[in-house]
Amino acid sequence: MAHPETSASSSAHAPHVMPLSTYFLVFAALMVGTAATVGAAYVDLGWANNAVALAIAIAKATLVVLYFMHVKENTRLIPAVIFSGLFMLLILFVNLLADYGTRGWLGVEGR
Amino acid sequence: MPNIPNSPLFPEQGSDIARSVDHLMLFALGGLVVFSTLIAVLVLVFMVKYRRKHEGEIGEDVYETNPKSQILELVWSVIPLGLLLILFGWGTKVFFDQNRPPTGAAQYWVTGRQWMWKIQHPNGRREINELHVPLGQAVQLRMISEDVIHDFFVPAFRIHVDVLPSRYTTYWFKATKTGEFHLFCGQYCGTEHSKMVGKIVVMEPRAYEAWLAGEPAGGAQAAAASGEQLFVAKACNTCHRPDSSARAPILNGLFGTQVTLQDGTRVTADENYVRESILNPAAKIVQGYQPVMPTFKGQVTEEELIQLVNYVKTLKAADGAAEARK
Amino acid sequence: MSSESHGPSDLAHHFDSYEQQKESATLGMWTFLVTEILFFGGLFAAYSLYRSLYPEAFRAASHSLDIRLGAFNTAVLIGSSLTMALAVRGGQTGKPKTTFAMLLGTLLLGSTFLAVKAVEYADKFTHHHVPGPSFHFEGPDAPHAQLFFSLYFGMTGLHALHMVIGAAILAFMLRPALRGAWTPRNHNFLEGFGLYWHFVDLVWIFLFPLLYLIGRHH
Amino acid sequence: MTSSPNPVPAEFPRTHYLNAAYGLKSWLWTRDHKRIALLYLVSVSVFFALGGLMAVLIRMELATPEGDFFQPDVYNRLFTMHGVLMIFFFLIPGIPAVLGNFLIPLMIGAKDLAFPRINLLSWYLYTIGGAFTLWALLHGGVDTGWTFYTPLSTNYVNTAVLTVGVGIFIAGFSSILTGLNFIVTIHRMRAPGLTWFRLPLFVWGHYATSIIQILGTPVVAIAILMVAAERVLHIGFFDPKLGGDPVLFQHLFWFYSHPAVYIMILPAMGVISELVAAFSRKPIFGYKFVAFASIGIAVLGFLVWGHHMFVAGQSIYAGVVFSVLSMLVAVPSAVKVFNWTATLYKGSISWDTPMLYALGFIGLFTIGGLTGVMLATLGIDAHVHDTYFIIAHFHYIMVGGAIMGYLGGLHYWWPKITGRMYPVFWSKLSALVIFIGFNVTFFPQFILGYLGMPRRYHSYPPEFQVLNVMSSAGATILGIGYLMPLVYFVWSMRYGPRATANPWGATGLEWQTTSPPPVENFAYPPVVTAPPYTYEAQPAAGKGAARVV
Repeated sequence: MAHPETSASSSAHAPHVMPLSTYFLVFAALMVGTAATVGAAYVDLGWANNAVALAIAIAKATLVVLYFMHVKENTRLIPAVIFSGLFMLLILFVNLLADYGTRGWLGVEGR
Repeated sequence: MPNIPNSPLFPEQGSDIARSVDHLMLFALGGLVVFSTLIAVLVLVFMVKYRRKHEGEIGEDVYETNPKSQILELVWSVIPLGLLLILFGWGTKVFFDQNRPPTGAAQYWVTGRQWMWKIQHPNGRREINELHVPLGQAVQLRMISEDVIHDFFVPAFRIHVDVLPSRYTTYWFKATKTGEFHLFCGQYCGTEHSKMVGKIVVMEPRAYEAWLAGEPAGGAQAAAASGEQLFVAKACNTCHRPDSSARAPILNGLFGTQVTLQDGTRVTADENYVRESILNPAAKIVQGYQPVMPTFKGQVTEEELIQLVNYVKTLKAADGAAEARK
Repeated sequence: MSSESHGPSDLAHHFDSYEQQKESATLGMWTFLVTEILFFGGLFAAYSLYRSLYPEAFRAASHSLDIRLGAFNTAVLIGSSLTMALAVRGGQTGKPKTTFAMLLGTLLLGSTFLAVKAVEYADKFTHHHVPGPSFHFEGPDAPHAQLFFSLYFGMTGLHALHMVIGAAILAFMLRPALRGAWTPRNHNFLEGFGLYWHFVDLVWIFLFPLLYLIGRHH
Repeated sequence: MTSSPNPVPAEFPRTHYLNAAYGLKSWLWTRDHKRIALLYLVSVSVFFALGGLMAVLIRMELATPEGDFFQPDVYNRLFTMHGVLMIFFFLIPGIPAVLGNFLIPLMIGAKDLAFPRINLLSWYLYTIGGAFTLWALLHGGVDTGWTFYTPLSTNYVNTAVLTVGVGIFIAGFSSILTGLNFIVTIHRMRAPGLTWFRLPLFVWGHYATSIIQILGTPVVAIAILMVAAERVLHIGFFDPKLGGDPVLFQHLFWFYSHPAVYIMILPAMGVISELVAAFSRKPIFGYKFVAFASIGIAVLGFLVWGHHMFVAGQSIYAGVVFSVLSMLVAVPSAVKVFNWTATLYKGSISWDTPMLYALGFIGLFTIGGLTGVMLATLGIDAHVHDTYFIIAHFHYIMVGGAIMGYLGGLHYWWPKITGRMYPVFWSKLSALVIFIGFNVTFFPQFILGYLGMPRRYHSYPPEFQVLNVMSSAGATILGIGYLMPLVYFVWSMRYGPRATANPWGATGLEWQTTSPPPVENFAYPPVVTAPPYTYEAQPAAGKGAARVV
């Protein structure tokens, strides 16, 4: 009820439909991404191998989220929800590695 | 600052650290008393003074009418924050003192298991659930658990350190008072957790020497000497030889140096490194060597590991050749 | 009390409009998916930690996985995401037959994925790569390779469990799909399930490089 | 504060949600959030009683230094089950699932939560999870401590770890679904005109709580699954013998279990904000500060878990980081206490029972919070970690804070929930007895802890006995205090005098409908035109001063 319901409701009943071509383009891009990530794994990029793999995965995920999952057409609240989840995940990772990554920094053996 | 002798609110102070923890605690306690009294007095005064006089009465919204309200809120956010940061800084300083052992501390070893403490002195003498130490000598305990997580806790020294089954952790203190002090297991470890207790006996240095000397003959074999026998018994010496034909890294003079690993990272060869390299040789492969060493996991006890680590510590680069020919 | 004026029973009594009902469903589903992110997140955190501690063991263990099966499964799952998206589109545009066909396609692709996964698991059992007393690994750092396989089974197992649940729900959706249960006005369930299925796909998009593609150039 | 055509409600409605339908089925299959709240009320009370009984047995054992009353393994099961039942089955669902469930739709002018069936499902999940735990209890219980630290829980005990783990896992999903329902409801179901800054602080508190439930609970769920896999299938994650690190479990566990403390206290803070405003008849001092403090606590609460691990082998550096972050989370809590106190200034304060509970909360929470600051201080925590000091601290927060808030809220909304009043004298006496009993029980434990008495000890050195006897005596008083509301609440359901729609003269949409409310909550959809806690002066006579148009 947070939204004025009467005037907008008639148009809201017919959802916006993405053209079929969008879906097939996204699918093609995802397949290319898969091929690219396999290919990149066989090239020695040093430390960048991980970064490239992760970057491709994030790009693929973004496509799925925006188009297949219709976030592009949702209210801005949905991205906020997603980012709050990812933010907490980041906190989990960063604070966890803040422990293991800093062992021995302050001169106490093993800690 | 004064000692707090025989106060019913504070445990005995067995070390200088204990005194500094008590001072920190008194500071925090002062803050607690001031703030909680302030709140309690204000609440009680308002309760009485603004007690409802008649049914239709309502309160006065002072927040909206008074432009200073928000400044007031900022004040009571910022002042506590300042005090908290002081407490944080002081507490961190004390924590460093609690955990960073001074150089030259005597090295003791502690093995925890359900539900007892096994302790080994620098000269190899062993005790169970008791630790005798000399007064005024900095003592460093290197601790490992054979099963679950335990915790070494001596209230008189005001510090806990968990005893892990996966790596050595350290505990240090310098006793400033003779007598007997409680030793507790501070981390719940199973059925007889509350029986995993013992005592720290702080003695005059001369009494400690006498106590060390007064033990049954043959019992005291320095950990390093036992480690040397074990080193041969486990056939470590067939590969870890101090000559250039060795298939394994030369251990002489290794301890305390920086080791370069296969992937180029460098680690310090400390007690945890040596222990891990015996249990999981392949976890950290030294550059230029193949991962051919078998694991000794399950084949050596934690106490034997302590002996081996102690032996490796004694291997000096200079007399390495002599050691190997034995 | 606008519900009475709308008449049809697919607007729940406590909502005022279809829009409100749809937005609630979407927000609810996304909130649920955020909990799923954190649910998998615990395993991802353990994975990152152990991989950073034991990179060599993880690389050796990863090499024992079949990259072709992994890549094939990735393609299959992306394909099923496409059919799922088209099924939802069928609901949006009021084409029950499209929805039915696409849901069936999603179910078949999902089952293919699970079948391939079963082959891979069986292979792990025959090679004693399943963590436990009978674990055996011909590599330099077997204990930490075992940790990799713990995480491999934990992560892909949890993912497969989500697939199995999804496939079961899909099977129950086929009949209503044909009946035209989902209309342009209210296809919230179909849309919500689609979000779930895409999420499962997303997890795999990350699992594939993390588990199969470690240091393949060596 | 509503300008809708809602008439001033009839004093005593003839039909309402309680008598709209009869029979067991009308309760067990209900989708009405109010009835589900009552289902929760009954079930959490059962677990509270069980957990309380265990507390009494624990205090009985600790009255003497020797372990003479129970065998150690029985004692260990007692404190473990006390923790599990109280935390996962009473404190975490307590205020949100009972009061939140009942009140959030009423407070925002909705007919129900966004997902009524999921709401019912969440009660069933809770009940199934509870059944698992009780089943485990009957089959010997579990003795790992509620923290389930590995490798003790995976390799070294042979009690019902798995059954209890499954119970907690299922109850966790109940908690997630409740949080999800609240978030969607608060976003999507608010009455026209009810903007975010017109929401009661109770709703803000529950919104913040829901964020934690959504984002934290799944991590502990996966950690429990990993423990189960390690215990049953020997798939190593944490066991050092299998290459793992037991400290990782502690990280994953506390990532949820520290914020879980805020799941318990934030709703209580919301209740206190309502009580302080209602019984001072004025707006909360600095409404926005208090609202944002709730969100601030929820977010900062995720950044501080490592303060449970200062001595656990965590890096010293990480300890420093977690310590300073823990200091920061104290600020919004302090802001709330100061703002409640400032609200009393120039209020029109009545000494009704709920207000007495609220004042008890403020006092006990202040002490609990300030001792929490001591525990966040590295140098002090290294000494009092895992001693009775921490036991005393978190009981001041959870019992002195969360349960005082829960009981205060129950006393405040009881007339709305049941349509009946309770005896004034006995209820005020109960508030007093609980306050005294609580302090006698737990204050000595601060001293015990600083003296070095470790927690989870079945027997202890004799010099600690005096303080332990004091604590056990206090527990008796506290137990009597908790029995009193149980008796008079049950009595009032049948014999209590009828309550009017708005017995306290408070604002808030929930007071604008009948007591008890009708099934669909309001006769007409309300429209909100003013901020919360807008009191207007009225001539001396009359029931209350809330503006009811």
